Amino acid sequence: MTRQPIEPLGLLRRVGGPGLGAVTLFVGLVRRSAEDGPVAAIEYTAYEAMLAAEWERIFAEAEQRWPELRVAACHRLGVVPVGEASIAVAAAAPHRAEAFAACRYVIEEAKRRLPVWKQEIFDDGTRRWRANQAAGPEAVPPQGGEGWGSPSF
Amino acid sequence: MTRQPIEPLGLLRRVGGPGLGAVTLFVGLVRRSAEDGPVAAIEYTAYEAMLAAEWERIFAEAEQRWPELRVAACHRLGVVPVGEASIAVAAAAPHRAEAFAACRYVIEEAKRRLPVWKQEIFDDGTRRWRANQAAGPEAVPPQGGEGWGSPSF
Amino acid sequence: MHVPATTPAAPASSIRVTARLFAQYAELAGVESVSIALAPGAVVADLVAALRRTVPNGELLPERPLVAVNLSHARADQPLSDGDEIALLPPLAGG
Amino acid sequence: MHVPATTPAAPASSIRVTARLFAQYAELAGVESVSIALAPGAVVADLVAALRRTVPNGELLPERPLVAVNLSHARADQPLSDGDEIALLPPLAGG
Repeated sequence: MTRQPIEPLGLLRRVGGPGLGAVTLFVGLVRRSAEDGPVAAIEYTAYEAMLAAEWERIFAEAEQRWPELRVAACHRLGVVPVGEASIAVAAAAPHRAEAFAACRYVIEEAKRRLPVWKQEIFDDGTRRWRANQAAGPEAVPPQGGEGWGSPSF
Repeated sequence: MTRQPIEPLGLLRRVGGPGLGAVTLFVGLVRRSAEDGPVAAIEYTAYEAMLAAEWERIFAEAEQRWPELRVAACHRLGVVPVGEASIAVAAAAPHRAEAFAACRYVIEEAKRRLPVWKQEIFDDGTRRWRANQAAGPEAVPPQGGEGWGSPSF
Repeated sequence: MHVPATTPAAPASSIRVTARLFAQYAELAGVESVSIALAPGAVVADLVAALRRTVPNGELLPERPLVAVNLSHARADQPLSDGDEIALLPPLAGG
Repeated sequence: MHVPATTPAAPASSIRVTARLFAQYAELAGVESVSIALAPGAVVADLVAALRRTVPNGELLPERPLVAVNLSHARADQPLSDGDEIALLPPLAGG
């Protein structure tokens, strides 16, 4: 995680390696759209110790699934203005199918599992908490045992 | 196309826009692997006028399929050493599903259709022409009429 | 703000855990960290019930929030141990 | 190397096209561009057959190569017009 602007090139460099012929990068940006209203920025906060641990778990899962994979990712915290990156994931693999699949896996798991929250900050300074779609307890993989609701794992 | 090293950041900047919340980048690199032998570099050549036209057709197809998409891409020509990028595709869309799908579409079509050829250059200076898998006439979409073989379109 | 003990001093046989609240939940309760005593054998659901009774506006916390124990997502029936850190996580919004 | 006319001067009723060879095909034939006369109504397949008869080592070119006409991938039965640029493309290797 970082409070500074995300540097995609740094992530790309971190995943490079001589046998890896394919690199994919995903960058999620704060966007302004008609449906969300006049968003000027988003402030991200996190449970930072768990955020680091959850990234590591997601990376480990991806590296187990795609053994030659190299992956790096970053979530920005603090106030992120419209047009700037809030999250980035880079994945390198020998071939492009794995690089795409792994990058997609990591971003989907990140959205579903990272302990991060956001407040939209509108042009007039008002704020609104927003959650990802389908981000209830049943959307998150617990570490064993039976849970509430109907976990989909 | 370019004879200089590809700058992924430049491609990412070219596809940015205020309503676009997701950017994906694919970078293909010259790799060295046990199965291919001691490759030191690859020399790419192209039918350059057609290369530009084919990129434009692929972009137009992607923009028709994903209307809010912005896409940019680049194929490097000339001698590209191991570890450097030979091709890069950036795609920006409102949401990540389209950004991933469009980026994948563009790279798959590029591999299938761009009039580009490559020679592997080995450590000892010897050279070998290489083709992409499934790069015969039947793999390429013609512009109408009946073709040879069994076109899959 | 850290509230060292919002519950009575623990009896000898109890366990003591730290509950953390984030984002909307921290705003709601006005606290971010609570030290709380639970009976031995308590599970995550017991901790949530205790928090809902004891922190300010606790009754407005969901009965079944997303919970992490010691930095991992956890289920309602996960047993707790002395010293555990349990976090109540509002709906996630990363990315 | 450009070879202006490897075929006899065209009769009045013929069309004249430019054939281009790339990569392995250019190496094989030792030429990159050939001006060639064809009968009116000729299609891509006729041009390929003519090239296989006329350029050096032409018989080693595939009978059914990948072909582009005026910068677009084309089928074997595509009709040709005077002034067209037809390219014989070895198996592609972009990316």
